[in-house]
Amino acid sequence: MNFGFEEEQELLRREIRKFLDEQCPMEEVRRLAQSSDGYSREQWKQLAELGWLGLMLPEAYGGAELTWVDAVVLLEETGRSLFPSPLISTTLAGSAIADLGSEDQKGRWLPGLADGSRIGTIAFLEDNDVLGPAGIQLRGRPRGDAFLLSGEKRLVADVEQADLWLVPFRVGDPEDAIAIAVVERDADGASGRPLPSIDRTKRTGTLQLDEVPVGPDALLGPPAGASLGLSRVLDRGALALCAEVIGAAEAALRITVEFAKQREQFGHPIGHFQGVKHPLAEMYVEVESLKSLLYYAAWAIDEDPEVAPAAISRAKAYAADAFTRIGIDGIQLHGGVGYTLEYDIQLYLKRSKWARSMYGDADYHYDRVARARGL
Amino acid sequence: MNFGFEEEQELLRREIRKFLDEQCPMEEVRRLAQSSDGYSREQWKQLAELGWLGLMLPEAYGGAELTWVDAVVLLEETGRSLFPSPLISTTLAGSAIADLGSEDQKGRWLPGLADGSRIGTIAFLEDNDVLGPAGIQLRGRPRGDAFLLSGEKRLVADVEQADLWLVPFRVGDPEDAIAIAVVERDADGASGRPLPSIDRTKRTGTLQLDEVPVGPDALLGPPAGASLGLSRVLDRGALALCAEVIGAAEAALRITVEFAKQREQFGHPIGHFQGVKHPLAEMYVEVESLKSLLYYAAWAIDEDPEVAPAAISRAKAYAADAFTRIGIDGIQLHGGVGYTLEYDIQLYLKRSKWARSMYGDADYHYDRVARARGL
Amino acid sequence: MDFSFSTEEEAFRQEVRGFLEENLPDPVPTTPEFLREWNAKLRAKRWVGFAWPKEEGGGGGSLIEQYILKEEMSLRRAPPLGSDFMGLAWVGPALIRHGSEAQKKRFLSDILDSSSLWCTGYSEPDSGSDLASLKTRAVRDGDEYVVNGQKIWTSAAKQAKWIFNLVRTESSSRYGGITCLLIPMDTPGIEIHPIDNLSGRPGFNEVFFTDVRVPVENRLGKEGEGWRVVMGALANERSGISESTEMTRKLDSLIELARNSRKAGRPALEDTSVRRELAAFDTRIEAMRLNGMRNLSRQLKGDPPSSETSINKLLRGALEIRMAELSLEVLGSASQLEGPWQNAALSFHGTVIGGGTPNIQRNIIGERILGLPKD
Amino acid sequence: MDFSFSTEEEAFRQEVRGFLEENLPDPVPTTPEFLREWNAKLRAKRWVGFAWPKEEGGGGGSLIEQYILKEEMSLRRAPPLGSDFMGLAWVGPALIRHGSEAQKKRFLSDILDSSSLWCTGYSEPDSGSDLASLKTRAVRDGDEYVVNGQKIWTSAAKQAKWIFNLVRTESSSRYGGITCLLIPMDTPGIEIHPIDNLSGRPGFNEVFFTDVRVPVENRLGKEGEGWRVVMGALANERSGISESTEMTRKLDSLIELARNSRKAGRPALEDTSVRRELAAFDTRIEAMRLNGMRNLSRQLKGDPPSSETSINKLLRGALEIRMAELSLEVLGSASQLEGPWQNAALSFHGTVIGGGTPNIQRNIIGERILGLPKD
Repeated sequence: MNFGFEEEQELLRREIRKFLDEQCPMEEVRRLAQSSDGYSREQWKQLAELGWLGLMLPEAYGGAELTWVDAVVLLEETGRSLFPSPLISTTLAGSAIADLGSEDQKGRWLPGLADGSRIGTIAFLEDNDVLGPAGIQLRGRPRGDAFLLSGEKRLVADVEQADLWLVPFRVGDPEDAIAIAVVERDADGASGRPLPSIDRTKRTGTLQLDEVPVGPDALLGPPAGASLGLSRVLDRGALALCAEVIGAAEAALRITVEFAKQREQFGHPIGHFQGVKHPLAEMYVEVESLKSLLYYAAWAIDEDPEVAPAAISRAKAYAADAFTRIGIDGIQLHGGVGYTLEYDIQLYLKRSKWARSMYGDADYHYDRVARARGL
Repeated sequence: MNFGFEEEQELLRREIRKFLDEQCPMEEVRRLAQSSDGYSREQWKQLAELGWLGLMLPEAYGGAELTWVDAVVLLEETGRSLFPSPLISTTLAGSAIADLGSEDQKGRWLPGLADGSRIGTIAFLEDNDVLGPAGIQLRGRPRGDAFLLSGEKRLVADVEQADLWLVPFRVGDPEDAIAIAVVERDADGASGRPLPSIDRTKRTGTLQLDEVPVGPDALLGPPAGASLGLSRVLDRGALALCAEVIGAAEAALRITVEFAKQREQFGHPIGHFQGVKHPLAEMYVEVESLKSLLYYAAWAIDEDPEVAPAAISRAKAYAADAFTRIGIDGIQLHGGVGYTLEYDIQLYLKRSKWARSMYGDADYHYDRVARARGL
Repeated sequence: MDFSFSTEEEAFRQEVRGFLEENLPDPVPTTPEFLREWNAKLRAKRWVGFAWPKEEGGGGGSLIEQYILKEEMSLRRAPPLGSDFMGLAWVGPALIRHGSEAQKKRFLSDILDSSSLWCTGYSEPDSGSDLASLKTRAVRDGDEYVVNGQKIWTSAAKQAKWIFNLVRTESSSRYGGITCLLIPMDTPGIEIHPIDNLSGRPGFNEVFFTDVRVPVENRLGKEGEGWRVVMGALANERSGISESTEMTRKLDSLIELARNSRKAGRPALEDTSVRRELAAFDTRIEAMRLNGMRNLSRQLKGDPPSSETSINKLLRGALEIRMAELSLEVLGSASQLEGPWQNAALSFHGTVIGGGTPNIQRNIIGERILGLPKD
Repeated sequence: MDFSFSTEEEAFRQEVRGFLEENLPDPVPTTPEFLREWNAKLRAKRWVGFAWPKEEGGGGGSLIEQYILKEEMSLRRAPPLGSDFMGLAWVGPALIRHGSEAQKKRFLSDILDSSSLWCTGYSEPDSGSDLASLKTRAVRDGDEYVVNGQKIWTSAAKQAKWIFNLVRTESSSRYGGITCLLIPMDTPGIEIHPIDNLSGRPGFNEVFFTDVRVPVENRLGKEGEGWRVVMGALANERSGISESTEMTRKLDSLIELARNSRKAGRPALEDTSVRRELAAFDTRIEAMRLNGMRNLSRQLKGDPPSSETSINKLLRGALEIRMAELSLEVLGSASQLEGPWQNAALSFHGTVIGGGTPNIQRNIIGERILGLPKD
């Protein structure tokens, strides 16, 4: 038993930290947040060279074949830096293809995702805003052995940046009659339209589909067989997001603690007052507890998949509430300056607002925990 | 416009305060709480002589014909002292008879309630624990122009002390087909069985009815016509309870503030630390806000009855949450000694637990506010 | 207790309504021409500076009529009573109490005519909520003061013609060394730097003073009396009632949002916890309104204004945060996008952050009202 | 990261299960005879003092086996491992580190045999959470100390044979002036007064010392080393995992209560907010369990124990309060009566009140972990 990271993982963390500190300090984050691409192609290439884009992909397709625990290490650090990039989206797309795709499909798409030449994402939300298979109402209209897809997918992460859109759609009435198509950027009738995100370090938008044909070679697994795969990719999305939340929340805590040590009022650093000290202590409690919940969930994905969904839901529900509170308290404890563009705390507040509902909000995940508990 | 008490009301408050300080200091409260009667017959007689039992009853029947705002003054003070007595129950019973009863009935019962010779109460809860007309499932079985009542009423305040039980029962299927009977203590088949209350200064128990006959002269108003009357008496119960909550919550705050000024830790009175000072400030905010909500509701009963139900529900919902928190924070701020029988704060904690659900809990009343708001 | 209005007061309300009916189009225009005309009409009725003494050009109105006027204006969403907000709120009241005849003559009618625009110089970079720690120095040099230092969080500094500025004329006394100067914003040596708020829009400003020379006749009150000058103005009518009207409008919009949004596939308003939360908001806003009326009543009786407004500030602060959070919850995944609700959730109200942080309000209540020792 | 157990550890778990299967009837008997037998069997297996060194009579077990042992015992609701709770938790570990050979010989085997019973003298009336402010004096007189003073919150003082007592031997040094004495409870001059808790049942005790003479050989550690002696024992295995097992049991009962209660006429478990609250409890308890496992892992790696247990204390404190409140909500009006749930809601757990109040834990985290200045 060892509930901690291995030495190699600590090493990985130091490498990532070094890369981000050197390549993407906060000024660079701010610059990228205002850029039209929303990320740096140069940095993206470097990530690929360092092997971090295909971290969990099979070696045969250019990956490093590591585990979700390793991914957590990577994402904690990108979250800590608010590193702007389509990393989570691409990781999810790759993991779904590796899970569900044929050898042929893997050979077609995975190397490009691993070597940084292609970006992927998954378009899982529709107008009803219901997460998971039940929310997929877009129906594939059969034509021969292919389907035609028409409709709109909402709040698709990195929709404009992506070269591959994974598009779940409905092929029948039973809740689990779901297929997932891989739609390439240049497909006729498919187009991504960006929308301004509340957190400019995270890009999003709408995917428009107008009679887009998807043949059998574009479907991951047999038609009507991707329901479980969709649930799984959403779980992994929640996990990846929580890993970034840990890093971001810890950073928000750290900069607020530093501020509280320096800022003086009524003759004392404000961190001397319990009205400031105690909320900071509570933030610490929440960050540490979230780490425990999430590390266990990451371990479970690879080692005890049956408990993974509930473990992930616990982490995401807890993360949503905790990070929301950390964002608000962090900026409140900064006083007026937290309100200005100059201080970094506001960037973390925006991230907390974005992360609240992404891959399911607290209510959604607590409902899942309740079901898992037999309630 | 004057949102404050009149000079006569301030005078009334001083008189009540003087009476309670002299007749029922905390040692006496503790003694009565352990007694079998649960209150002092001697003090009850004095209350009658001072005119406080029939405060709002018509002068013709021995009352003082004052308003609910005056009643609030009285009950704030009894609440502050945790004065053990069937005052609220008797006030409600009297007010229901004055509202709904015939001249004959008023003449029969009101003078006894006003002069302290009889105690009244209302038995409004059944096994389903649903407040109001919809919860009344006990059906009167017609026999001639009378009804036979069989069943059980739960959590009847002062059930054993009372000489008159007001018993709402069902006479038909429509939700509002409710009658209220006045059952006298010596009626055949009726008996009150006390149960240990969490707050020994408040008595409660079960009313057992076994083929109890109630004739037309025992019914308040026409049969099937008392639904509105029942709702109204429950509203007034909630109002009366909130008035006591204000006094009790203010006392809990006061003794905790005194404790925080005296108790030293780490070289300071603990009230010096924001971790103690700030929860006390929040308690103050809640007590003052509850006062505003309740005073307005009391005024509305007499002067603007249409807005009264929502105003009362706002007060009771707020009171339930606020007093719960004040009870918990009060005892927590006392540290270990709050846990002992010796300090008074635990008596207020017990009152807060008792008051939570009495006359409807926060959920019940917020649901009513939502309906009043058209939600 | 009496919530009704006298015949004269009711007549005044009708007058205000009639005026609004006649002069305020729906929707309310926002053109400069309309606002100019509107201000002129209000001025003609002496409704700008409504409660200022008649001999100073004000309306000489009573507090209660002022309440009626503000309530009616707010209900119709009328523009503010006069456009020189800081002039009306701070400068005018201070001039009336402490100004020389020459100063009053020079400034008051411009404020009332909405032809001036004042800003205020209170906060400094290192003072935060601790206003009395200000460091901007003014040194007497013949008939002039020479001012050096920096102010922060100054609204409308770019547009303002004058600044109502607190400076330190003596360093040994914390409160006693502060003096109030009235300074034209075009005086050489004044520089203004806008501060971008977290949405990237300029909001507040920094104002730098370098050897700014101010004639002694521009001093308001005596040297070292600046704190009294400001606190006197602060104690002006501040019942906080109009704040509750503002919050009611926010709640109305939030209810509309919940009515038109879907949560997990169902209308958000059907979610029990959403409805209860909205009812709890309604209750707290009603508490704010009634707290304000109790304050007003105390002022009408001539009680000196105390720290009661801290209560509503704390209620409002908590409400602003909780209401913003509920709006995001109701928006669901769309909360990831920019939008009016989302931006509101980022732009904290002044009661939550900045000058009057909740912790300061809690200290005020704890120390001034409850008498707890200072931290 | 690895949550699996080695073959030897799994074998040990099987051994424990087999033992329980064979020796622990269901339901677990509570007779003194059974407990005596049970303790003898545990002792024979060296499971009492499981992680104590073998040469001191302990089991010499690993932390991880100890975790397995405690987990299995807790799951089967077995009685504690040995009955001299304070002896095992405090006195033994302190003796092993600081005791003379004679002291170890005299006390250790009695503790392991469950034939002794220790109580502890830490808190004093004026010390509260500030243990180091203790005032009970011990003055050296030849070969004896003469002890005068008072302890409070001492459990089992009436039954205990010995007290592990902290006294002040020097007043100038706060921590350095404290000494640890082992005193027979039947020494002349010791008086015990039970403290009634708020339910009217005796719980803790006050212990008075008047000229109590203690031989110098009963001093544990050097003079002035008492603080180190106690803190060393405190740093013993305290992962807090078994606390989470206890909380899981409480949650199970609460879920049963919700399953069998009706709220506003419907099963309470069907109320969305009740279900989500239960899921949130489940999540926080899981966080406690996993926090405990992370602590354990750190200890296994040899990291010195730090203040991590404060995290679980804060989580537990908040949970105890919220779970008690939910139980009352679910009980509905029956919460007005005495009963096990209601009494539990009055009897706060030690993490909520008393020695380790949440504010102290927040200070510990804020100051020792986050490095904020002391208040």
